[in-house]
Amino acid sequence: MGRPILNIENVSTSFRIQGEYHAAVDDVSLQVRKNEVLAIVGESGSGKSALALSIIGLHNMQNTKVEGHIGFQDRNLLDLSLSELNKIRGKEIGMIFQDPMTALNPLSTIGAQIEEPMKYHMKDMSKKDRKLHALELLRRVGIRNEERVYKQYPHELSGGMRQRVVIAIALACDPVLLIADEPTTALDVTIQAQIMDLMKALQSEMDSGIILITHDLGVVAEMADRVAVMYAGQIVEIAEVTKLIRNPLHPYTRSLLNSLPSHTGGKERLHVIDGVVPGLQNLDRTGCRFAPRIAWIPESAHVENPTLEEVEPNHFVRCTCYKHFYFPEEKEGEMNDVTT
Amino acid sequence: ACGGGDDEAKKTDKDQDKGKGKDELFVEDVEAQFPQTTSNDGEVIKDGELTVGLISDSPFEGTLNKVFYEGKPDADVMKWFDENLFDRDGDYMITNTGAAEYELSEDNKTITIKIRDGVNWHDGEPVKSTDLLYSYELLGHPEYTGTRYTFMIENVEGMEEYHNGEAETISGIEIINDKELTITYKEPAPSLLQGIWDTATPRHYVGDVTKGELTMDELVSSEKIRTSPIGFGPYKVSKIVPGESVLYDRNDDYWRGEPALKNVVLKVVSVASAIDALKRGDIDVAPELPTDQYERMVDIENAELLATLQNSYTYIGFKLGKWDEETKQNVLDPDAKLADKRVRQAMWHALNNEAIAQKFYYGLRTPATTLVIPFFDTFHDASNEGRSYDPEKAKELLDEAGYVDVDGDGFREDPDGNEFVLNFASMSGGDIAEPLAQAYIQNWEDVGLKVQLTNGRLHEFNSFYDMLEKDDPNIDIYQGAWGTGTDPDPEGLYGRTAKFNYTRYTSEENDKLLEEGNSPAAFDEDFRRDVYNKWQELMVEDVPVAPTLYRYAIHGVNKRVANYTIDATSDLKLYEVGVTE
Amino acid sequence: MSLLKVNNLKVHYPIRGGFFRTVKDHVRAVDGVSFELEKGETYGLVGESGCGKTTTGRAIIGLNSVTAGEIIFEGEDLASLKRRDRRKYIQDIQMVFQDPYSSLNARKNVLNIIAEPLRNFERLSPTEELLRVQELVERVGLTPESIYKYPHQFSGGQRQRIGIARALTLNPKLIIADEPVSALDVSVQAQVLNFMQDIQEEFDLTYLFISHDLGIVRHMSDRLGIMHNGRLVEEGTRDDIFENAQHPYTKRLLAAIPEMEPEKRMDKKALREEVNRLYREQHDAYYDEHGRVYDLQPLTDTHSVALQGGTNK
Amino acid sequence: MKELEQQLLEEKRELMAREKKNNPSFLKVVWREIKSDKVAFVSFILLTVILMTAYVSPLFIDEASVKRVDVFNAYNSPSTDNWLGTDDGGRDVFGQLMLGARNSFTIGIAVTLLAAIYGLTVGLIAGYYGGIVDNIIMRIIDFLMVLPSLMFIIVFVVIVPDYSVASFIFIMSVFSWFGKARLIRSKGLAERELDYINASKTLGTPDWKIMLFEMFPNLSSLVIVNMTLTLAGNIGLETGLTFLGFGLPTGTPSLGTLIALAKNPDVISTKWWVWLPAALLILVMMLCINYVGQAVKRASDARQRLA
Amino acid sequence: MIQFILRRSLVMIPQLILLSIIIFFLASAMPGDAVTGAFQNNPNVSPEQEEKIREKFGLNDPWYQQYGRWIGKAVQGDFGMSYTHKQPVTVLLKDRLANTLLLAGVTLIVTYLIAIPLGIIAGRWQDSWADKLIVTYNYVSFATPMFVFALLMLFVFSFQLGWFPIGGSVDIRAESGTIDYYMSKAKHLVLPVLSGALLMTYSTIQYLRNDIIDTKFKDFVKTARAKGVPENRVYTRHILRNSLLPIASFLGYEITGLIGGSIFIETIFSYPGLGQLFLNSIMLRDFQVVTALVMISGAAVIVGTMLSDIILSIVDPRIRID
Ligand SMILES: Nc1ncnc2c1ncn2[C@@H]1O[C@H](COP(=O)(O)OP(=O)(O)OP(=O)(O)O)[C@@H](O)[C@H]1O
Ligand SMILES: Nc1ncnc2c1ncn2[C@@H]1O[C@H](COP(=O)(O)OP(=O)(O)OP(=O)(O)O)[C@@H](O)[C@H]1O
Ligand SMILES: [Mg+2]
Ligand SMILES: [Mg+2]
Repeated sequence: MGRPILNIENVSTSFRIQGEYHAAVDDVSLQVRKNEVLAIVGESGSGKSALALSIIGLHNMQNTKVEGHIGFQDRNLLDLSLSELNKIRGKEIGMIFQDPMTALNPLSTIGAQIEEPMKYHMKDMSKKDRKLHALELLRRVGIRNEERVYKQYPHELSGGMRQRVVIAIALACDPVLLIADEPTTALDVTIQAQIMDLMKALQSEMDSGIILITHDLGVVAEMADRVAVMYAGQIVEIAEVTKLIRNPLHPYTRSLLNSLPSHTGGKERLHVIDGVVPGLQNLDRTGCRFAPRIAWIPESAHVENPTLEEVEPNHFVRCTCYKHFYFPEEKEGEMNDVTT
Repeated sequence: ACGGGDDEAKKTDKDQDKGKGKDELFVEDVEAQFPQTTSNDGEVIKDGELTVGLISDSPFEGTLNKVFYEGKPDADVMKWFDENLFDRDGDYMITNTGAAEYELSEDNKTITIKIRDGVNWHDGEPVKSTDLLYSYELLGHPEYTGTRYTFMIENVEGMEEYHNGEAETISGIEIINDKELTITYKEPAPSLLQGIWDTATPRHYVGDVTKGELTMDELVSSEKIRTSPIGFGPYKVSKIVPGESVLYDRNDDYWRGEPALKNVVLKVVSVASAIDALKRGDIDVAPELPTDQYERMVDIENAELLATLQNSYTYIGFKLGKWDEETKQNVLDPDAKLADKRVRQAMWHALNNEAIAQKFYYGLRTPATTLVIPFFDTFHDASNEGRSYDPEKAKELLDEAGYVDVDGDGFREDPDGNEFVLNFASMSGGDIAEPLAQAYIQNWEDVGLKVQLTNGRLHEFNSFYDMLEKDDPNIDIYQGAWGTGTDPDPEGLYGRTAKFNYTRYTSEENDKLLEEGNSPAAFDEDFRRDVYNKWQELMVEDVPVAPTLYRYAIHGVNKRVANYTIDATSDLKLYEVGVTE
Repeated sequence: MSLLKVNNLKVHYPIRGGFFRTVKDHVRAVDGVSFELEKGETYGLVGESGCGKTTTGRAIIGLNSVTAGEIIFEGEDLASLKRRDRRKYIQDIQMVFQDPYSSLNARKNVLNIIAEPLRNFERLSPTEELLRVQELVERVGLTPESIYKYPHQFSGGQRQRIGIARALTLNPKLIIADEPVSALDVSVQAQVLNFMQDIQEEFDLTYLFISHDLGIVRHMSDRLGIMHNGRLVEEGTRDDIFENAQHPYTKRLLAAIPEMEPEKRMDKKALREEVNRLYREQHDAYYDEHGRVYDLQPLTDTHSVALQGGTNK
Repeated sequence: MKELEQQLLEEKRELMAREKKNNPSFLKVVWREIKSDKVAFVSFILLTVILMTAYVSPLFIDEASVKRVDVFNAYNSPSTDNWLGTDDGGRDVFGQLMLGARNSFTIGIAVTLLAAIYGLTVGLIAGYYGGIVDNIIMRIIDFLMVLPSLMFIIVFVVIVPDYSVASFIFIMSVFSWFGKARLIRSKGLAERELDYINASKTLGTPDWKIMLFEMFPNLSSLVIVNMTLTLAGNIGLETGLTFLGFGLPTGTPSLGTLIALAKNPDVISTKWWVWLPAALLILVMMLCINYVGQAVKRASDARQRLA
Repeated sequence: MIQFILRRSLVMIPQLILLSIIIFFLASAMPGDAVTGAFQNNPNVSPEQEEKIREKFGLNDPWYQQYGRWIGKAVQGDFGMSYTHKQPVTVLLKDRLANTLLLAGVTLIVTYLIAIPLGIIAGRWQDSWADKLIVTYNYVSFATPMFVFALLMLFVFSFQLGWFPIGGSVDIRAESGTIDYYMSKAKHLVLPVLSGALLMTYSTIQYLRNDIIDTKFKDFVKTARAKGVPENRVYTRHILRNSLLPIASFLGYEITGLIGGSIFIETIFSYPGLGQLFLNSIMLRDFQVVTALVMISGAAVIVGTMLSDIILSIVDPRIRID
């Protein structure tokens, strides 16, 4: 594990809804190290994208407020002016968006879109060099007929190809940090596997850090070094991937893992997490935020102001309720007490 | 003026206090207040230039030939480069002072026309008798589709045969030599002296249709008529921007002498901008300024206003019968709603034309009295006062005729006690049209007659005449206007066989007077005047139509312009118009 | 006799082009697919995006017109029926749609949504209707008062259940479920899948379960068909496919399932590369010169694979 | 049974009421949106005031006397008798302004509504059926869009036998639905791909019912937005026609008639009271409708809402 | 491309034929004909002569017969004679068409020159004071009747200030072909063009603004920003090009507006063009001209939409025409 390249401290991101600000990311602290893939998992609406956009400063600032400290290369990204930020975006931090269908400008050629970040960040590059580099990038992301693709338009490519192009754009200037917001969700199983393999291969080539946002635990298991589980704007558990999958502690993490059909194989019943992720406006911001969805364990199991506690080296969990958690279909006595 | 009721009177009084300014504008006596000739008596400078406005909301069409043109704007363009062969006097009778002289035969059937020497087309060719003949040949040509194959043309001997393609030539026109010809008419008519066709067409220049050099269609659309026409008038066309402007050069070879100006520019100016263009000096002459903007004319400092009577009048017509297609005659319908002439008389008396002339037109229109308009100075009976505004008289007449209000709704019923509603058709167009129609309806309402607009709306020009022509049963009364031309003979509008006699009024007395008015005896002016006085009287008695307004045209002329006149009796000629600075 | 027998089904979409926009070619979305569904079983239809799964489902229920082939439902060939005559089968075949957001009319409340088929086929008094709907709503695990709520007030899983309730109103025999959970979060997926299994027994339903997620299909289906390019490449029981896949395409699909053991991820990657290599190498043995899949050849009673040697219709 | 029914119905009513509160109708949302936008709110109030005045004041205005021509009082400048002076026929401009605002607004609304009905019918059919039906309808609409509508309106105004406000409205509306139909059709085409339409089809709902009760409600906010925005345009519509001489039938006071008097330069320069108030009134009404329309538009799109 | 143009042109033919049939039918429904008006001012012509001319022009025949004759000639490029102008319609239209094309063309260009920058500013700085100002201008321009505005322009800039001529298309003294001539033409164009353009910006500004606001939040714009593209470039390279597409697709219908507007503008500025001609021809029932004009404007709209399709296909790689 390398040194931290991104240091997120107490970041909160709030959106203005009907005149009032509501935090979608609530006091999140994280570190991303060199050479590491940090996965952020969680259900839809848990604040993953909001966090990612806060890092790269892409929120519509008219109704968004980002507070806290995002340390990157000794600077707080939140203090930078737009033009300073623009020097970092695309060069030091690359971003991959979820939907490759909409992430590319329909009117520009693939080549032009890949070269664009070079134009602004590597000003001494000649036109020819840029093209060579773009072709090189296309090859690197596994596109074989790169000369042709270079001249093509996004609509002429399949989803998987486009996602490769999006990745190529993010890699254009060899970023130190790569943020991938659900890079495979919109893709087919086979394509997803290809993209996962591609990213893994790329990561071993580069020594950058990657933030991988996803809700698919399978992808996490295949890709991540460390995993942060987010629920309702907070990180509820964070650990190395093996540890997290082998020994998940937080009830939310365990429920997620348990509801995967591929996990169980047969036709038996799957675990169901009651209720839904609360919306920003009707989120109860006191106590354990997951408590309403595990109503069968006693109130007393939760602490009042749960914080992330390091229960094992490098394994952090929020709230103490995990000590009392058992699945309702299991009998109370059989609850697997991992902490002991 | 006086109001119909007490309310009205009060209102009027009040109004007069505050509306002083406007009342001062009112023109009491147009003739006295406005000259007909410019007053500038300075020395005309040599090689001056004059800009003339052509006040029109549409471009001129550019059919620059008297035989073929349709729109008045084209006539305004032609007048600077082409002339009629004859000059005319105050009664629009031909004289012998123009480019040609005439002599009438004993039986008044044949006229001998002799073109002066030295009258040359702009290309230097002399104007020949065959050029005049050519106009006749074109007018009567079977292929001719214009509107000038009039009674005066038809009346030429042999014209009908020629027109129907039965004869090669017009037997009634005889070329005596290059400069002289005679025209013989089927019937002698005094209208001849006003209505004779006397413009020539440069046969050598435009090409000869009768010899098959070109077809009629080719002739009409020829450049030689549209963009480079010639005439023998004081100025030559130098350049035309189609539809919008014309540049004329002096015609040094003009037969009357050297024209005063070096150039004349004529350009189309929209009605809305006319007054300002005159004020700004963009144009020196603005013929026919819009009278409804009189308020803005009075304070023009750099220009003088001239006024003259126009040869047209407006009237209210009463539908009295039908056109019989079989006999080609107008037939009275004894059951027509307005068959009782007392009702018609009453309706005329009810019209407050004085107020309308004053308030809508600032006195630039005057209440009409008879159907021979004062434009025809000699034949208009100035002593006949027509039927002036007199609502009391109108009510009396209606009572007398048995039209009284029996059911107390404020409107009169007919003698049988049935509801009496009249449908009034009026044309749209112009700002005033709508309030004017309303004003008339109210005038009639004031004497207890219920009148409503036909189909509840004003009618656009074509629809209006279409309905009139077809004797649409939805029209009982209508407001129309006639242009009289320069011939006082009203036969074409009020005769038994005149299709334009939209009221379909006929009477034997009328037939008799109209015939007499254009009989050989009428070559005697006194006789003719007498007949027309009687006819005017008859019309005031029978009231097939109630003439409403005579119109004045206002010309604005820059003060630097001299010798400009709109006076028909004046000796000043167009070529003398000049500028003094 | 099987409940549904699809026989050499073809659905082609025309491609227009040229001067007069005439039909130039066809997209062979479904190009000769045959399978049977026994009463009470769940048949999974798997394949990558665009392989024609949805089109097959839509053709069976009549949303797409059939180019050729037979759809024999309880002995009647639906494909040859006129639209009006199909109406009486509408009650027996119902569909659950992929996107729980767009499949419910946002302007209607749950009562009106669920009662829609009732109003089309049965004349019930408002009270009867209300009772029926309430019963159904309760059956799918929603509170009775939710019938006056609007779709946007429900979570994705709840909405999907409303969609299922609507499909159940007419007591259908066959339900075509087109990716019923792929738009849902993992946690919610489980809800719906469990529920679908529950009602299958209760209502004696037959499912045609369409999905591209092998994990889910494995969880749900008794038998599976793997589709590729509009045709079936392999068909068999769950074990046939998952334990003994034959066709390289099937193998590729299986290899794409993410590995849940982080330690084995490198092995998995290697396996994928291996499978891909195989797929490329064996391509000609399993696809004809036009890249078309061969006809299915039975391997065992339950297991068939598309192999060279079958007649290519 | 009876009791049960009674009970159920009662329950139903109660629940409905509760849910209604939780589910604000589109109108409520619009109102909220208007309230939260100052400009829109002021516009709304102003518009209400204008319309109230325009619709209520005719009850106090003697229409006949306003329409009565009084040649002696033509073009009086504003005074205590005639707040806004008189027009060419000596008629009170203020009275005409009020009657005119009412007429113009009524006509604008009627034209908008009629056009919306035609547009909706055609657009829904084309959008719902798609394919060949859509193709044919769109070819027809393409053709209709080629028609120079101003020219055609003029022709129709001339030939219609009994010209009245009703026929004016009809003629105008006949030429103003093409765009709407296209709009609805394109949204309809998108909508028809959505599964709730497919669901209805598989549930055996007849096509017309799907169009009317499924598709239409989902397009309604679009229609409402489009209508508010075109309403503004339609109010100004007759002005131009009146200028050309093809406006409303005689004796129907309208804002257009007053404004068209301005074609006389005399009126435009020295008699401002004849045309300017009407022009300003149209301007203000259109501005208000537009600002309110913007709020309506925002209300229809949750992403843009301010409130 | 060529195929596309050919196909669209072929489609145009039945459209134009249908259009002409409708015109003929409507013409027959209108009261009066060309002859009625012409003779109304001439009571000295016998009704027989009037009838004869009507006969000659075939005006008494049923409309479909008249149409048959007309279409027969029209396919040979002969659109008949204008009754009022006494010349072939084709000749008559030539001058006017050139004038109108100039006026309309320049107006369209100026409209875009005004509208596009304003639309961009309003969309980019949404809710700023500049945006509010532009939006207000937009509504005002939408609400202002064109003829009132044109008259006011004429009043202020011609009558009061005397900067521009009061009407016409060119000074008669300017020698055709000289610089003076073109200057004069330009000077005559200023007011009519501005009167039209300043009011016609409405839809362009409106659409551009809305589209920019929409596009601003699209994913590919986010991608561009994430690349570190400076804000100005994000607008010029990414947002604007996408937002101009709908504007291009409205080109055809913008032409309809121009044609309608020309009627007002040409009347007020005494500009001899087609708009005026149309109005007069309707009044005088000169249907040969009316038909030709409607066909021209129809064709203009069709060509306009075709043009916008071609532009779109060039700008937007997703659209292919063949
Ligand atoms: N621009 C915004 N304005 C208001 N609320 C927002 C905005 N963007 C996101 N939210 C809300 O913030 C919360 C977190 O959203 P976010 O997009 O970060 O979720 P996510 O974890 O990325 O979910 P998904 O898996 O669906 O992408 C959600 O409740 C969402 O509704
Ligand atoms: N209306 C249509 N017109 C033309 N082609 C179509 C149409 N609908 C579908 N297709 C094509 O038919 C093929 C099969 O589509 P289908 O939707 O059945 O695939 P699918 O397997 O359900 O994919 P997905 O998993 O993405 O839903 C695809 O190539 C698709 O592009
Ligand atoms: Mg997200
Ligand atoms: Mg599908």
